[in-house]
Amino acid sequence: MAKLVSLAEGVADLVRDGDVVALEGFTHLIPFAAGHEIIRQGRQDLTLVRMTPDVIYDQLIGMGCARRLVFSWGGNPGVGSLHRFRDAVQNSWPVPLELEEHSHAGMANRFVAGASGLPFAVLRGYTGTDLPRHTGNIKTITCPFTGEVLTAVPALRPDVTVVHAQRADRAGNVQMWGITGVQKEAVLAAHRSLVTVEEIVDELEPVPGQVVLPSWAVTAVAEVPAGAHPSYAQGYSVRDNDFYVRWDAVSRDRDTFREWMEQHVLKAEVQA
Amino acid sequence: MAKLVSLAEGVADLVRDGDVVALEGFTHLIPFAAGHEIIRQGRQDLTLVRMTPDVIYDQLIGMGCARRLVFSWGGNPGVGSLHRFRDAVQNSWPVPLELEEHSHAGMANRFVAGASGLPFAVLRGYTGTDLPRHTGNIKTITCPFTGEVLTAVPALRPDVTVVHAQRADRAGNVQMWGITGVQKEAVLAAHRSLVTVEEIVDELEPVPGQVVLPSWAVTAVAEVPAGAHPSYAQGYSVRDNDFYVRWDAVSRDRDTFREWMEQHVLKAEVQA
Amino acid sequence: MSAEYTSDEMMTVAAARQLRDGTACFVGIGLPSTAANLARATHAPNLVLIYESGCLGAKPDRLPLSIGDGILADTADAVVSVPEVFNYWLQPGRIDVGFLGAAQLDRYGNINTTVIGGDYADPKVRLPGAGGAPEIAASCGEVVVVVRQSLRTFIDRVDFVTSVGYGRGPGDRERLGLRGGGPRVVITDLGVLEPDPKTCELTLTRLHPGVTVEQARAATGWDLAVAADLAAVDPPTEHELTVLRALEATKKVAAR
Amino acid sequence: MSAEYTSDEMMTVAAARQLRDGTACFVGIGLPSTAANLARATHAPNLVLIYESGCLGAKPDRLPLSIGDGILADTADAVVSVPEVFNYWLQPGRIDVGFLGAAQLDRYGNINTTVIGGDYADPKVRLPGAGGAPEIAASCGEVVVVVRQSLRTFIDRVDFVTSVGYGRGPGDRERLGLRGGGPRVVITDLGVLEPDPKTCELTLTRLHPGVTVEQARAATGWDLAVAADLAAVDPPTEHELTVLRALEATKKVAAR
Repeated sequence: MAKLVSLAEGVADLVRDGDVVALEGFTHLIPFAAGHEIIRQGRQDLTLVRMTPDVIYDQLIGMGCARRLVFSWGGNPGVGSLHRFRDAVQNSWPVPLELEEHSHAGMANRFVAGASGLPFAVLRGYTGTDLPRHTGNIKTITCPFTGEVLTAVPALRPDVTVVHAQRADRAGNVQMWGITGVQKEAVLAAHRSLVTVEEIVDELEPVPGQVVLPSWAVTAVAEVPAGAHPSYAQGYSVRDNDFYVRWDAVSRDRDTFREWMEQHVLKAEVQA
Repeated sequence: MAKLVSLAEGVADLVRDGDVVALEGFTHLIPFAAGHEIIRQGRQDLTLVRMTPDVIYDQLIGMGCARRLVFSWGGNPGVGSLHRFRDAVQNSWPVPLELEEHSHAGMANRFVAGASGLPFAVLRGYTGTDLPRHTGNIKTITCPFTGEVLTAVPALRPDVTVVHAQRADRAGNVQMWGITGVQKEAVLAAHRSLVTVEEIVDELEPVPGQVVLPSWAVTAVAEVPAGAHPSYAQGYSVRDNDFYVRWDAVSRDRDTFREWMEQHVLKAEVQA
Repeated sequence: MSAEYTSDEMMTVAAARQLRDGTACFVGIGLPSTAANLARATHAPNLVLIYESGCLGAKPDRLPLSIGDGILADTADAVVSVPEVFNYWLQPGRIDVGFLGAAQLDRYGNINTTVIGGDYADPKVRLPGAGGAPEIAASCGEVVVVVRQSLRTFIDRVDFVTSVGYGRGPGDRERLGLRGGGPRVVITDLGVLEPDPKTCELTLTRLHPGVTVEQARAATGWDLAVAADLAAVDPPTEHELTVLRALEATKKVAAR
Repeated sequence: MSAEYTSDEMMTVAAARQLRDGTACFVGIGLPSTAANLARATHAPNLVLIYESGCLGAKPDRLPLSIGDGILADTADAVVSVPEVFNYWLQPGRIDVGFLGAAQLDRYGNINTTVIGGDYADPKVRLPGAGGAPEIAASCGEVVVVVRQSLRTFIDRVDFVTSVGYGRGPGDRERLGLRGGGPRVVITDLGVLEPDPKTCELTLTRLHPGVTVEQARAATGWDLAVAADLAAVDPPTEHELTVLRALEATKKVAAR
């Protein structure tokens, strides 16, 4: 059964130096507050995993938390590039960043394999692209019935997955809706999981399009209102699109970036 | 885009002698009315596919429509055995019935592979059982990353899948909820599909737990109120449990069975 | 003092007692479902019931009449697709206990629910088949079997291995790569059998009140091993019986 | 008479015209999303828009600001998981048209959105990467590319093949086992290119009003083939421009 914890406790207990960490979310429900807490607690040497690393990964990378990124699309959604990500790849600043690069279809299926307790997934993907030349773990597999050659990718099993959801009940059952991306699979694929939620309620009223993660499939739940800002939580908030545009300017320059992080993340009041 | 048709038209257009036909449903939403129409139209030589063949398959088999059954559990749910199915297997009455037998996990994954455009699926299944000795299309596959040996089953691609759902709108978008089993996968895996619905409405109001099949993924939709009876349609009807108990007695004897079918199916008034 | 009770009631109560509170249990229909719901209504209120129809955490207030009963969906924490229940929930080993019935059971806890007698292509009796059982037996943390004991069901070697117990003996599960622990206990209308830790052979470890070793032996198609410290099962408590009978009554009402 | 318009507006209008009513279109964000929504608001009201965030049949009444904009989920026929959109919807070839952008494009319609210059491990410019594009390019019935034409983007050989067009020429898609038809048309701010049926090489088939062949050649990093029957694109109609500008205005409002 999931434990109800504070965000600081949850990160302290579940995210460790050197871990493979997935903070998943697909534009919607990005776990920004949890990412900030990881930065405040000074985690290092992380392998960050995510289909769509965006601004929170730019921040984690720029603060030197990560040594490796496993991903399929790294950008500022609707705006452009991630400058801290670029600086790390192009100039090894502040530390070198290894890349393991896939397509969305490949990453999604790697999470599915992890969630399914299988060592690999099969898909039609990557064929003819230059990705397999640079990404070691893309292989072929032959159908034992038809002889057709398909692509195989290994399961993703993060040490810990962190996601944000709209609600949980006091027993720790988690409910999310709207665009839910690959979050269910990412939680089920992980050895441990931390879910931040907009609010903890007495009863989870069913909602169309909901995804429910039963308490016994989640390690810990923390109530963090607005924990997805500047991303959004459908039914609770709208996306702060201005923030994403402003981030482009903030993140271009190393000093501006450090100052911004100092002021808005490192010195931010931490929930007890 | 799905065509709105009558049940008789839908079956006449989409279900052909010799077809591989899946009438899917998991206790809930069993397409009984469509099965009856297939019997009335005298289809023969069908390969019937379903995870849980129950009373409607007992009827199709007893009326000689099928020459082959692909399945994982054939019984009268909550009651016991299927006597027409038994009679066909044990005594070839009224015609011999070939079996291709799987587990639920295997069948579900075969539909998933079919829906996914893959020739096969990988699972942990069947190992150590006697099923692979009698079912030819269960093979092993080796993980190209770990060397682990797993099980492979081929995709299921029915010629036509028939399911029952609660509602469709006038554009042919289909909505179902409650226990939805493997119906989405069965429809997406098939070359053609026929969906019977309790009612056709102007607008599909979202419902918690809903599965929506967009109109362009469905071939035809027929309005057939109570089309799942004696099974049920959550929100519309409850299961006629008495019927299932009575079926045990009706179906034990060949003559009683034929009389019952004559009276309740063959002579039933057909919707135009 | 306990009230009068039937051997089926004793069996169901003994089976229910096997389920620990807070665990997740993959429930087959029939006896397993009755026992699991009895456990939830008595000592294990937080038992998580999982049905192969896709209902996770079902909390029915009456006995479901089938594995796809609407009451399961209505009361579940989540209703998922059938592929999902097998792939995301059963296969990775998330379910603590698999709760199965059997048409035939052998000394190594292998289960047959496929065909009896003759050969596969021309059987004496055609049974419903595997359903979810092979993978439940393979992947759950452990398996609890509930089955009435008789020479018809307890046979030396099952006619068809639908679901693997301990195969042909020690080491077989590991060799096959099955990741769950296999049958931990078999509950019958006569008593309780558990696999011998060394031989994996099902051994009579407890008898229900009033049942003798001779009766158990007479209902077993192999030379039944009996534990040195053979114990007696506690009879059903008044509370267990009251709750069980109330549950059974809901079934009759629901069927109307 | 048409009103004044920009070359980007011409490009978007020309791209929108490529989408036939009643087809299903897998939409990338940016220019493709604008063009697809313009098509839906003009000649193709029943165009089915599919976004990789899992929104099937989205009907936004303003331009989405990202691929996961809430308006897409709010107006979709169904919102499915990301694994499902790729596995059940894209991979089996259910989507008629894939609508993609590009950072670099070569003469065979291969697309690069990964790295520019240097080598992969030490690139001159690190781009966002593949996203859904490789499988969109592989599995959709056909692909429409929208991209501004310049020596920076239209190069003889892309630095990295992120998404396959016609590979290195005729027969390559078949040899690779790609089941979709590949790039049917490339729409730029200068005109329209289509693959030569024999050589698969992108060939200039139409020019936007006021653009010359010389301008197109000067913006192309290979020796650009020009169709014998080179035609002119119709300028945007008043209606197309009005609707496009109204859509763009909603984007600015939504961003506040």
